[in-house]
Amino acid sequence: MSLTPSQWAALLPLILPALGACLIPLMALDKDQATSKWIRVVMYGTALLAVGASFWYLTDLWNTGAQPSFHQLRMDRLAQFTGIFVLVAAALTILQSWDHFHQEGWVKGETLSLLLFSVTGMMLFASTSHFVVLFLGLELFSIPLYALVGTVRARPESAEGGMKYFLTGAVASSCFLMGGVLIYGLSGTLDLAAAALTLKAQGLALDPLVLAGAALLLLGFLFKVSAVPFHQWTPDAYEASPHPIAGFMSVATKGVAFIALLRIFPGSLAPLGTVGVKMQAVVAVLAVATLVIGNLTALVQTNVKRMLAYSSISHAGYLMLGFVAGTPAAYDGVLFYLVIYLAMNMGAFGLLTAFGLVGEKTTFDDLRGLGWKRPAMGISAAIFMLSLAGIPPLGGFYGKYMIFRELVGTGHVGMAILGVLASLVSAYYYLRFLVALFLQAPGAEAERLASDRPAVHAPLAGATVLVCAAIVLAGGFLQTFLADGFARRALVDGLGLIR
Amino acid sequence: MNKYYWLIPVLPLLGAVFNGLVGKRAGKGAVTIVGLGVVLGSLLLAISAFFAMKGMPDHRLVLDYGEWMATGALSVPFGLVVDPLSGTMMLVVAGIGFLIHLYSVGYMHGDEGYARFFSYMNLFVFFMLTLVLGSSLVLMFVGWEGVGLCSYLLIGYFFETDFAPDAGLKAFLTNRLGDLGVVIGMMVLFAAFGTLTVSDILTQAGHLAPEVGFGVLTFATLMLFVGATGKSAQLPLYLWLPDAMAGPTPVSALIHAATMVTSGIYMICRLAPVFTLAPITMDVVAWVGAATALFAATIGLVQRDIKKVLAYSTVSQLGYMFLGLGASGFAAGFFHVFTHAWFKALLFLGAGSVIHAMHHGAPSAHAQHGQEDGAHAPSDPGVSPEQDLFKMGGLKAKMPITFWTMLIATLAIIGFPGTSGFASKDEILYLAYLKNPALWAVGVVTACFTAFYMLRLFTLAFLGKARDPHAYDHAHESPATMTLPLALLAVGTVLAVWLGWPKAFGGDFRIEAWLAPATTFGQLHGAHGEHGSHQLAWALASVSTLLGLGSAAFGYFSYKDGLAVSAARAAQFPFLHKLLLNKYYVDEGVELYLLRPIRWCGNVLWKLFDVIIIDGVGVNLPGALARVSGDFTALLQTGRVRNYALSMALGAAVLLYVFLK
Amino acid sequence: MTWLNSHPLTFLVFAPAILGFLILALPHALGRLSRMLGFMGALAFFVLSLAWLLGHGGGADISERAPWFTLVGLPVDYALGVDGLNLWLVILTTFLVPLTMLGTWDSLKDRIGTFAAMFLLLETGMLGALMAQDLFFFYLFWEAMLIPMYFMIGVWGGDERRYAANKFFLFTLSGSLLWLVALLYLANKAGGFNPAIMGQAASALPFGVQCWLFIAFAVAFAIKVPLFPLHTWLPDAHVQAPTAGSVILAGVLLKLGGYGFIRFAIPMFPQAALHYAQPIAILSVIAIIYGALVAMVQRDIKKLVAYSSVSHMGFVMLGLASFTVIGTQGAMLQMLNHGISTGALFLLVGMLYDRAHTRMIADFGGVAVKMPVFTTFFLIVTLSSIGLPLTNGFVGEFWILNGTFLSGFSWGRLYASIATSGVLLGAVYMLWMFKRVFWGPENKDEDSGTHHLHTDLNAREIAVMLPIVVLIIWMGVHPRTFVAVSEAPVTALLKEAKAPAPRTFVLKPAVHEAPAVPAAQAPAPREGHAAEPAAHEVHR
Amino acid sequence: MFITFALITLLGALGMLLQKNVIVAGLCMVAAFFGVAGLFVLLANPVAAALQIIVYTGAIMVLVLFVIMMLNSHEEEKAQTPRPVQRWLSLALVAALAFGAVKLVMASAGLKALAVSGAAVPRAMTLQKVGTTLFADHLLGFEVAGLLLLAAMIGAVALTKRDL
Amino acid sequence: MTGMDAILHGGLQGYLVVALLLFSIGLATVLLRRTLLLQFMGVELMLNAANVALLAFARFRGGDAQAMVFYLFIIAVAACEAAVGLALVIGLFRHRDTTDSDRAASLKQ
Repeated sequence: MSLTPSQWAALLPLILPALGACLIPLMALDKDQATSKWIRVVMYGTALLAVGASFWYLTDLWNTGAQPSFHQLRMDRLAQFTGIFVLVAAALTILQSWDHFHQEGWVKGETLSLLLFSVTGMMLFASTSHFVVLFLGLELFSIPLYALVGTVRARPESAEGGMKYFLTGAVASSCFLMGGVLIYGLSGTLDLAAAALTLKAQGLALDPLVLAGAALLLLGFLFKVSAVPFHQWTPDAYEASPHPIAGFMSVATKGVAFIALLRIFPGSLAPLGTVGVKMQAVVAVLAVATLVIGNLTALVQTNVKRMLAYSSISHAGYLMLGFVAGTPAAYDGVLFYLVIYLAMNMGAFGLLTAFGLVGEKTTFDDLRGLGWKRPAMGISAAIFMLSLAGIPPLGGFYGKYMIFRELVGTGHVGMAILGVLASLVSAYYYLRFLVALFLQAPGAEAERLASDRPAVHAPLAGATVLVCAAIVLAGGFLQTFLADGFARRALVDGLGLIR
Repeated sequence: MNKYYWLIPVLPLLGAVFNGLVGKRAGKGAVTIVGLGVVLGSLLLAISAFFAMKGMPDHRLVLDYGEWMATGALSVPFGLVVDPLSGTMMLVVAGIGFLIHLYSVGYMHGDEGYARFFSYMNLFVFFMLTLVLGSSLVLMFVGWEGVGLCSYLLIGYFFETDFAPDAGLKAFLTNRLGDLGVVIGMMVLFAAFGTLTVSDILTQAGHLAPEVGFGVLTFATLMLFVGATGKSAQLPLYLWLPDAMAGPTPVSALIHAATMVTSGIYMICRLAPVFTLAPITMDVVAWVGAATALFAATIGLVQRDIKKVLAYSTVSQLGYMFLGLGASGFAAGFFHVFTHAWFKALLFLGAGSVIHAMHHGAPSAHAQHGQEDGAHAPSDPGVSPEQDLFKMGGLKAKMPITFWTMLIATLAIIGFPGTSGFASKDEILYLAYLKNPALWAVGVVTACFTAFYMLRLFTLAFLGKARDPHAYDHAHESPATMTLPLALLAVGTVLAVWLGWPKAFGGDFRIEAWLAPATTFGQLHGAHGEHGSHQLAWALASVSTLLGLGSAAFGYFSYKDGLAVSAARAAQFPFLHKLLLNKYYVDEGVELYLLRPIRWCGNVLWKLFDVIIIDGVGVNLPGALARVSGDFTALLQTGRVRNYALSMALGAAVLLYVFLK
Repeated sequence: MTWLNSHPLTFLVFAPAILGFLILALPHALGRLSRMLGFMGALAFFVLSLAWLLGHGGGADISERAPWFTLVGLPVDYALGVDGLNLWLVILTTFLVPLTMLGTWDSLKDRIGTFAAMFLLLETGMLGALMAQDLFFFYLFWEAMLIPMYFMIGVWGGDERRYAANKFFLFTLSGSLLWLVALLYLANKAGGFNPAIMGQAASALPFGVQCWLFIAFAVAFAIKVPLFPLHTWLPDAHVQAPTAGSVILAGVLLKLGGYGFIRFAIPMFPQAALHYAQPIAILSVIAIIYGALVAMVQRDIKKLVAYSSVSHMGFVMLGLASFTVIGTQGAMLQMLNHGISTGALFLLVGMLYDRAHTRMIADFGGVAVKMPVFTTFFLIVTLSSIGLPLTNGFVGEFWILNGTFLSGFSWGRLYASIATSGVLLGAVYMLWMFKRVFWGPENKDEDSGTHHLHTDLNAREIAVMLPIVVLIIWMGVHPRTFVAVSEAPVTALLKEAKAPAPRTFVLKPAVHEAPAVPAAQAPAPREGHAAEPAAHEVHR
Repeated sequence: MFITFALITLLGALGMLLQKNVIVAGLCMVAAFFGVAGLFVLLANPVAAALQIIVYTGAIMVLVLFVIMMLNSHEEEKAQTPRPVQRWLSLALVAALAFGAVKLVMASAGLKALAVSGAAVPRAMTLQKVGTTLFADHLLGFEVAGLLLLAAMIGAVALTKRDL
Repeated sequence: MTGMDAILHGGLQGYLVVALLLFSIGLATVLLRRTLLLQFMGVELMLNAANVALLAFARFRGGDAQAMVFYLFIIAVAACEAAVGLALVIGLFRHRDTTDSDRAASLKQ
């Protein structure tokens, strides 16, 4: 069978990481991979190469403006955006995991392979409106993540976290599947965009089964973005997983799910007008719950990873507010926010690796005084935390600004006020991070332990942190480029959403 | 010459700056030269300005030096005005000021803070001259507050003691309380006249009808009078003045007797046409003055501290002046200011000379005044030994110059016929009688008390025999720098009468005509003194003088043989004696019923309102609530995956409900 | 050079930050060099600001405006400007930064380089906020300022620094976040962040909406001022902050609140501002008296000064609420005064603390014996703080009180009279503290603060205080230097806002022999008469 | 016939839900899967029925039962604490869901129309048709499914490999 | 056929009811049982319910082969889930010696 160049073009960005994912386990067959450095170098090199090649190819596509497709896969601008987004996250994760697994004292090639599978699945998930592919993509990125979360064999919590993630995830994807099936049943097609048109043509837009189907679909997305009340796996899974993986999950899963939600609900299902309205209503309610519960619970965490998990929940709330506003500009804001969020969260999790925190030693107390020992990391941490809190002139502020602006513009002033109050609360726990880093001296016990341990050596993680900090800063000063040149074009060319 | 007149106030300022900045390093000689020199220069310039003013057709010399604070409709220039009123006052300030500076050279010679002292004194002269010469109320207020500041600094001059800082603080704050009145008064006047320049206000005031009832001007003038009560130590703001005696004696003479404390009277004279428009205020002024005069005089009857006696006497005499003003006798009131300046300064300097003499043993003035808090006085802890009248006696022999000058001053203050004190006091009493005989009666009683306590003071200090032989043995006449001013002041006391011998006794009371351009500002309000007759004046004067002399005699005989007679009398009226001795317990009352509640209030506001209500309920409570609710929401995260699934199922139910609704 | 000639403001705003980042990049070991670099830089910025802003005729408007970016349909301008309203505040800022650096040269032992860097970053924030002529731009700086200040308090502060820093940060943030919502709302209506356009858009809104928007603006600014009852972050922040932080906090940051009112809140919502003038005035009067009463009972000198700030800034707000030229000009001047005087007080307290390691009033007594020069400076600054005539404090307070008394509002006279008591209370707490600390017998206690005082001010500290003293006198003797430029904009602004005309008293001329009606109660004719209906209109 | 298979399916499922013994519950599950296979036959889809039995019953359920045996967890462990809220809330929710489901089905007009129109065109699913569709239209899905299986395999290996 | 008839006599509605009930039972298993393996089977049941619905729709759509292909993929997904899920259960059992999900609750709050 032969493929046309255009089809190759659509497939290649997925094939490259998939190929890497297939190759790496072969290298991992060697038993001594933990000790022989060159194997590790080759494995990580392969993974980076796969990611890098895909990234390079996607940017090339982006620059040429081509939007090829292969069967149900549509490698349009939005998909390219997603691909770039995910690949950057993956590259950062790979770099961080080199150091992290070294600190933890074990290396498994399989983790890289699973990561790449997941990357492939994510790109697929956000690049189609066909339900079959959508579902397969969802599973292709979820199943490796279940395994990744549970992969830290040394820690009892790891398998527990993986199990929780798996079970809730499986329930959610079953619901998602049921929803898709219902819509298929009434429309007769598995392509959601076509289904919406058919249903509208047949006057079935308000059929209860269709609405139920849409609701179940939405549930699938909301689970992945960890919106309340589908959020409870998040802190457990993050705490259980290795730091880079937690970062990757927090960023990529959420980002991809939001983009897919964008593609499906305001995109494909747009002809079913009611569905969109109801989606906004539900999302509005749940966004409130998400903001409140996410922020309040984050307030009382002592473990940094759990704090970051709840913070990621609350950020899902802000992003959902973009959907509540539901204007093209708001979606633009969502995409922009995601870009910054990628940098902020990958950076924040990368910090844990860069500071050499391993295992369960990820409480605020373990961070004390580290900001002064590692000034570059400290400054980056300040950038991330303040940006997460939405303090100008950092990137995080602009994301919130765009979303809140649309929210206010569409008359949701109350929601906007809630949103800003939520960021006020969030500022407290983000500051706590900085308090620990800069304003508190390490305890005597910690000092003693630190002197026993070898010095932390995490150059790659440190580098990723700096890159992330640079992106966050760039988000604050090149906001137009990111929002208009990147996010907006993805929306315009990919979804045709902006006029 | 005109273009140098700005130096009249500024020269002392320069002196103050010099003495303050480099005085200590420059040495005492330089300080003395500069400190005295600037005041002398100022005095000479003032004399020149005075005659320049006399040469002007309307007796007004207006000097303008540009805008100070102007914005919007408000414009306050740096302007000086020399007219008969300010000119006279200027001369008094510069003249007596110079004498007292001269006196201080001797008095303060041993003090470490010599330069600092002269710096403050120069600064005081600067501010006092600004007060006197300022063309607008605001500039007057500059001096007004500035002399308060200097008073504060000089009272607290012996800052390393316990008592002096307290007294300084009390003086400043009481003055500030009065100053609030001035500020409010100025605001009202500005709102009423649209200007704060005195001449403009007076011009406008000339076209107005007197207020019947309580009007704007009544309010404004009352507020200004509040300021005057503060500065001139009238009821109820007199409290600071007796305490102010904690400062060095020259300070008491210059600031707390001759000049600063009379600025309240000066201000009312300045604004006489406005005050005249407010009859209610005039009544208040008169009655407050009378009450103060009597009240302070009663306290003066029993004090042991020589300076305290003089302080209460000052308060009392200031009351007289206000009584005169209230009776529309602006010229009379001001004349008393003038005469009082001479004889009270003289009394204080004489007292200072006595104290100087009584002091023994300690070589430096520093240590000498360190004892002024009276910690060592065995018989009365409130009075330091060298100021204790009960320990003096018989000093006549030891210090003749002081004795004689003091005698002149005492005669003047008790209103011995023919003295300047008699002239000014009689005029006031006469006008008071015309206003209301009751006021006259109060004045006469006060005069009797005055005569009594002055003779008591004089007798105890100079006559009889020494009650503290040790101190007596060491007593000596003061140096020439101190006695010379005494002599000059005595001359002034005697000659002052020339300016205002009452018409009833064949004089011309020329000061009235002399001041008329300033006090009436060309209008004809308040042309008093024509209602009565010379017979009435004679009768009144005879009564008061006879009573006064009788009291004086009573005072002399009571104390000429020591303390026994008075002690017996005190035992006869223990309650009254104690009440007077403790100054009617006013200080204690203020502390108990005013200051403590305010501090309590501050504490309550702070601890209850700030810390508990705003910070606790308003700020920390939401934070705590957020944390508590965070603890609660964290409980939802049970760790059991079934619960997670349940919450998802609930979410699903919500989703389905909303979609299917 | 050509770039500099056309972009002086850009340079002034961002050069400190660039220098700050450079210093931040220097190794830790070069702390002393960093500090010197920071100081020299700040000094240079001060000189440049003087040269550029006062250079050509003193107070001609300078501005830079260019479209910056457009996000979600709202254009944001890169707009910096210096005009009569902010000229002197800008110079105050550039002046205080090097001065404070010099004044606290040795107070900190740790991480001095980083501190200098934070200081410079803060300077950028402050200058940017002062100069920004676009509300979005303003907001950016407004918030960005928090960050360096947070670290200054949190890292170099006292024992409770973490609480204080967090409180400062969150308190301020809470107001500005709500303000952001209002800002966005209005920007949506106006289609941009240009204050003029936003003002126009606001005037088209229903009055109720205008009021809400004004409240949002006012609360954000009032927290910064801080206006009672939003002031409680201030004492904590001041007490815990290092000296330099306190100086800048009092000297500049608080000013931004008042400046925000006069630059944005009042011109943009004149009707609402007039409507809420009375509540603001009430709070101001309460702040004046309350701050003073609470200051009176403080045991910590720094806390006392902090509460005195509340009281002094109450005067500023009262002047603004009076809606008269005199009052507003007084407020403008009082902001500068407060910056100088209270900044100086904090510097002095810092100098004392550096020597004695305590700030408790009770630990002192008789300091004047040990440190006469210091005492002199402290006294002068104290006198300025209590508003003695011929010092700066008097002019500002006098104008504010007069302006309020003259105010076209019916409450003006009463509030002005009540507020006058603040002048007394100010003297009470300051001089009482002065007496207890500096006067009286020397405190001989081994543990006392006085016992630890060994040296008087050195040349560096005197060099810091001298310019302050000169300014105190200069501002008191020739205030026109500092407020002449703002007179025209303030007058125009009040005219634009349709402020009620001043209420004056009318006196009975002598020719009319009618029974006198107390003029205080008589309806005021002249301009005052026209003002009455206007006031009613506002109070509908 | 439909009722029979439907009942087998549902009762089997219910049995799994209610049975204390885990192995018995697993066997109930097998019964339910058989019932589903029967339903598939009724739906004229023998291919699916066969796959259902081969893959689900033959592979997945055997795997599950194998794991049950391996982990020796025949009986459900005793609950540490009773969780009435969880239990009753779940029951209520599930009951509401089931009830709602029936109502939903009854209420759906589209479904009714489809039932009518669809009954008219009975057509068996043939393997050929499936194959054609699979490789013509769903080539992408096919590839992805392959990747997915590989990923799951690697994941399972990563999770259970002993020496790490 | 209308209403209950359709459900009882093998109409489309009947299949859907069975599917949805199966789905509910599956969910109930996850919610009510504590044994991880049973919960896992509940998930499988939910997937199966979707299968039933899918193929029922396919039948009434005239034997839509698309659905059949999808069914194949779902089975594959189910198999994958089984592999990873069971591996996780085994991994958990190794550490905790339990398959009770309530006892594996050390990550919380």
